[in-house]
Amino acid sequence: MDAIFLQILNGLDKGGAYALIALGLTLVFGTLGVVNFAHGALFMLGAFCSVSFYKLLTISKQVKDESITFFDAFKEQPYLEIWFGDYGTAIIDYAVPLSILFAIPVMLLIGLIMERGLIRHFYKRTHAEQILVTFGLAIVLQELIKSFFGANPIPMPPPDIVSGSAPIGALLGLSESVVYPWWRLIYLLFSGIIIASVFAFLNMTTYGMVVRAGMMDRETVGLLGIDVERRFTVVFGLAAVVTGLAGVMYAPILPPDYHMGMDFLVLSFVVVVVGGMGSLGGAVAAGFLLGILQSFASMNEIKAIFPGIDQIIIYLVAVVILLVRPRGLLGREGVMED
Amino acid sequence: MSDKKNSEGWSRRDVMKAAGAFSAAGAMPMFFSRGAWAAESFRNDPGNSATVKLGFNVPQTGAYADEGADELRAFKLAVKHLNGEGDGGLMNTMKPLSLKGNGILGKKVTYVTGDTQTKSDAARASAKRMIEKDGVLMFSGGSSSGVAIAVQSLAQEMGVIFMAGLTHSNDTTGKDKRRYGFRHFFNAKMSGAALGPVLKKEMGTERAAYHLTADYTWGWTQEESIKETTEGLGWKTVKTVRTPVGAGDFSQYITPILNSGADTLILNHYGKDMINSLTQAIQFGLKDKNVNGKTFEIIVPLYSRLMAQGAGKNLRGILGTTNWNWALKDAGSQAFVKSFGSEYGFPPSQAAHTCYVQTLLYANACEMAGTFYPPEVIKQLEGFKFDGMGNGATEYRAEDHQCFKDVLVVRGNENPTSQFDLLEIVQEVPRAQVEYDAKIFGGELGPYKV
Amino acid sequence: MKAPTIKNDIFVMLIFSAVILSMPVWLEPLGASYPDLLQKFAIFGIFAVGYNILFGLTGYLSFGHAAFLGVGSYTAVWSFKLLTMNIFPAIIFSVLLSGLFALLIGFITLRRSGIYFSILTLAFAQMFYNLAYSVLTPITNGETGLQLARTDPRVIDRLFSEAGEGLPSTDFFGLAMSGYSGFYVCAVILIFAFFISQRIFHSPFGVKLRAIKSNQTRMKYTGYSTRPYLLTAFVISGMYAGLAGGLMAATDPLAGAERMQWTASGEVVLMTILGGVGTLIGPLLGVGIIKYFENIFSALNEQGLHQAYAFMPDWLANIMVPMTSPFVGEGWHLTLGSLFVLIVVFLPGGIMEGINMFKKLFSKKTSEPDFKPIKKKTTPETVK
Amino acid sequence: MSNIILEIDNVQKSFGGLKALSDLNLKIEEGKVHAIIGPNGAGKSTMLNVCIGQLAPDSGTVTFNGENMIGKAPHEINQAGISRVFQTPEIFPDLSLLQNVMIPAFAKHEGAFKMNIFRSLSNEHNIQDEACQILEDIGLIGQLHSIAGSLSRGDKRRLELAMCLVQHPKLLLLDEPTAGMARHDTNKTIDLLMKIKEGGMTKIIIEHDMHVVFSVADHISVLAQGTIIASGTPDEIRGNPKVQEAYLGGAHL
Repeated sequence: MDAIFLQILNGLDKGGAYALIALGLTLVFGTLGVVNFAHGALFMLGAFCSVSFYKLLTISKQVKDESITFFDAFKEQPYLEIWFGDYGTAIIDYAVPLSILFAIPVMLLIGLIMERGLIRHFYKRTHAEQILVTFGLAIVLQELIKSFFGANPIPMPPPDIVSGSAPIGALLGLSESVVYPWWRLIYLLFSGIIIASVFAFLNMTTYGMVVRAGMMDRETVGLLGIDVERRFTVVFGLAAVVTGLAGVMYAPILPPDYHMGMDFLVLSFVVVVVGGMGSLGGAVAAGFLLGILQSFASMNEIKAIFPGIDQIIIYLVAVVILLVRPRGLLGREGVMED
Repeated sequence: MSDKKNSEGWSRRDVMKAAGAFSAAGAMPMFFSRGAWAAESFRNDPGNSATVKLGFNVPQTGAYADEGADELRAFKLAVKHLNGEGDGGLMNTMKPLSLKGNGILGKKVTYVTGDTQTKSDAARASAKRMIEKDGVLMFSGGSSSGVAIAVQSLAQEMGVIFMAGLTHSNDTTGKDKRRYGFRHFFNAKMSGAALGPVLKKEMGTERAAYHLTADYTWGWTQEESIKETTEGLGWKTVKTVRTPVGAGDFSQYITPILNSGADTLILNHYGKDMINSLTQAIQFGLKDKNVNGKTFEIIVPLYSRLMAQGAGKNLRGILGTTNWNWALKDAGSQAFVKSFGSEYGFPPSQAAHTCYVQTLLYANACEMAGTFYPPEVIKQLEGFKFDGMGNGATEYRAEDHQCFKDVLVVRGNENPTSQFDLLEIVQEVPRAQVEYDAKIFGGELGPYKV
Repeated sequence: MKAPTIKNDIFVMLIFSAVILSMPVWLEPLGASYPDLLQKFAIFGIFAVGYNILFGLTGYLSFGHAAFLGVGSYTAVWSFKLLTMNIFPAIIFSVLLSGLFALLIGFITLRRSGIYFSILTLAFAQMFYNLAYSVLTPITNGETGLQLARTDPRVIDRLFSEAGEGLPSTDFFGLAMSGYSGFYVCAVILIFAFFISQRIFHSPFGVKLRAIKSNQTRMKYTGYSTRPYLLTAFVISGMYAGLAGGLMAATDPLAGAERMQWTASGEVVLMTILGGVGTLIGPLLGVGIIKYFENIFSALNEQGLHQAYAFMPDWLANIMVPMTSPFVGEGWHLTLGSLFVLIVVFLPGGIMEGINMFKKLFSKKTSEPDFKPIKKKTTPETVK
Repeated sequence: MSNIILEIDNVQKSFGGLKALSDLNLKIEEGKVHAIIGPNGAGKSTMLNVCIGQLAPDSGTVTFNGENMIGKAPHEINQAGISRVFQTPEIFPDLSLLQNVMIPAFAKHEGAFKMNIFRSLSNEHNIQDEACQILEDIGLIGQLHSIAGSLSRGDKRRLELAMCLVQHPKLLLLDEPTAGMARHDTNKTIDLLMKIKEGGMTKIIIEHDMHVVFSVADHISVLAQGTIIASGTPDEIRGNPKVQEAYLGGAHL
């Protein structure tokens, strides 16, 4: 019972991450019709926003370790700590959540530059060419990150106060051993908030409604004299921000490295397609569904019956869903079917 | 590029030969083209050339790119020292030493590099380029066991010696050992043997261990070796769980540990997998847990700098083993850290160390043999005993081409004095304790002449 | 869009054969004339040519063809282990088994089109890869890859001779598969594979596949059952992939799981698009570029750059080396990525498009057929 | 009375709550040109879609040449002898005009699937000649090797007509063949339709342009709100008050 409860939490947590990543991808798919292989790179860039921000905060005074003579080894103390004492320490401690403020403008800018500079010239081109250009872009971006930060993962600790686990077992009347990391709970809450805000933006603002109408029928909206192009640039920026934030908040769970975007790329495509092309609700539903199924498939009891099921569950579910429902969970006819 | 004329003539001749062979093939179905080189002629014989070429095949892209870059630095340094440039590094401390600082057998050493991408196919393609195009006499490097085993069998096929880089699987010098492959690095079996007494001392004999194991051959051999050790101490093994390589999020494998009754977690993961699983396990509060009246402990049997940097503070207080560490105080280690540190401005990793030592050992064996002819060089390396290379008295065991030397048991440093001070040495486990019978893993080396 | 005549096709085949067979000569100045890379050019050439029959003609973007390549490789190695080191049966089995797998997977995945099809193929390939890497280790030898062992049964070989001391090596009725002879075997098979592809492209079947790509709805209302056409193309391209996989194992008897990963499927997609989707020669150009970068560019280091710039005055070389070194060696990915972007921005339709534009600039003969031997520039060197 | 080639019997089709076809009954005589007219949204295109298997009706049958067509796949219906010209031209935009016409000709000669991988397209002289003949008839022979996607809208429609004609279908369905065409093009199309009329092919034509309808039709049926409200010769229809009401009332209310 406890085990199942924990696996559901794991599934929700994974699902939150999957859904957040897929949300941006499906926005770009649905509105712009672009197969964006650089989407994973946006996630990676988001995570590196927090890394850069952390590095900025921890620019340090270096005190040479005199016992080492062959090269310069330093004991480092961040200037923030030197100047502001405990306040400085606290600021550094909260680097990851604070870097959200840093990541929003940065990711928006990256998104806008990508769309204006490259992607928008490919709206009318074939999917094959979109794949080639975005894949090339993804490689270039990750190589740039590699040349600045190296190939190693970089540890990004969450704030001290939430670095441990929440005793939810005790709170909910389950066993004492049921604990769950605070940061993962925060991530789940965070993904819920972001998903809700994106939906609110698209459903409650006129701007969003135009975008949604554009997803349905681009030509008609264009004929109404609305500058669809410009709105779509904003959509791309929005997708970049959402995906980037998913990356920022994921950094304490998965220490960022330059290749993490590629690792998530396939997964995000599977989630989007299982959800149904161009369907935001579908992407969210599929994200949570796949997350939960993956968690359950990893349980020892299940693996004992189907060895290796945890390695293929996502793909297996994708195959089954696509065969039963031609356009994924909530996809519309005619989107990306040719 | 320098001997362009030469290589062009070479390939033309070969083209003709191959074309002739092709037209003859129909007529002579039982024509065998094997055994083309006899005792005195061998592949890539430098002959009268004034230089010899070595191949350094390291991961330059992918997850181990940083480790590969460090290996490459060490190789370049080794080449420098072999050619008598720089401060000579370990050539000052190595015993017995046949090298003279004038290259190898009087020929200046040059090198070529390649990218393994940490993929067997790419690594073999890169090695083949070095052998077929660049004409290397020996190649080295690498950062994973799958790649090491794949290129080691290529070395045997091609008749070119491979001095393995970082590879920790028992299979490399066990069931997949090859006559043309040599490993200086230690292996999972030795990690287990070295950890045993330390675990007994620090954690007692009544523990219940839970294994998370990367689901591929290296992970399995390590799980097996560690299990053997811990069960020998009297520990229980609660469960061994296989996790997919590159899983990223391990939460679904970690939560079952909470309730399992285990009080020790053993992470048979390497690289990114280990960084992620350890980071996440600590977020789940495993290290703060108290089970069966004991503090919960996590063990990472194989450490590397890459992992120490990536896991950051999460590593503190966690036990593991390494092949070598720059903080060692013996003369060999100091000499190497000195030349590496003054060249590049930071200390070498264990991957760099093993690659450097391997290059020197190969060159030394050539000097001892007085020839580059691989079977003779191999015979010199087999059973070669040496000292002063940073791990104490060492022997290249003839039966399986595994180096036997002291193994370091280390712990993530609780209170580092500098950015490089990540691991503290708990114990240098003497060589006698980690030795085992070469027969237990089976496999066969294969012939000297190919 | 005049259909190329038979005469024209034969001419193209002759030029093509001459260019392929003379590769060891004209690739020499580029530093790419060594057996392994030549073999890889030919083998990936087969893979890409076959892939193009599916993607280029029908427009169905499969992200799972590496799975068939892997199946071909494993089959071939098992044939070496169990039967004989002669590659002939190994290749036959590789093609047949991968064809069978393609039939099964194609039958399921072709029920969907567009991105849904792509993801279905991707899902199958990833399942193959993940299982081969771990659970199926008894068959695939997991991460290390399936290798030969001296003690393998090799029943057919055992009928003729005793097991030798070392590992046996692969051959084609006595012709060694390593070195240049291995390349020539692969090259002849590539020429044959290209010939079949050319026949398909210029057959009624091929034009029907293109019609499916152009407008599948119309095809249905024109009296065609499109699924069998697609399935045939899928199986043919799967068999090509199996052939390539078999040859890969034949030239280098080790089959690793990672050649089935999605990135490996992605590579052939990129090769095809880079060269020019749906053109006969384009995919081969894509193969050439990507493999060249992977093997030659990745091996350049500062030492090599200095040599390459030897013709320049020293001061210029000293500027050029630091400027270019981030793009070679470990930076080869960066160069490749930039190249993808540049090519697709400036040459929609891939390199073939660029070559066609170039041709139009310099010749007035606009009535030429589409599919031209584009390696013509090299012919002066290749003709004896 | 001559042979009935197509019989639509009690066909119903609704989309959600909207009834597109209700109790549709229609008989088409062999060899005649049968025009269907009716206000927008009367269900004309839906009717054609049901005939070619694009839509499955909720109930009712469509009998062609004595055979029930319901449940058959579109390609089977085409192979049985029904070809259709769509409202928006459905051609192969990436192929040449010649190939556009050769493909339906192949379908006629070779059936729904044939794996002729090793025959060369340039050796298919019979099919080529046939295709060229049709293209000549239709006046596009000059652009034989152009890419179909580059044609004007009017030419695309003519090309599509050629693609149908080359199959010598027993029944040709034309969905507004002149919609959006200039007067000049319309006249050309009328001429063409008159020319095929002499060939004895049965046709159903949906058309808004009464000029076209009355020029080519032998028989006219009027469809309104998913059902036939009148049927007869052009002269009978012209004088039918119900038709006038449906048209004038339906169109302007």
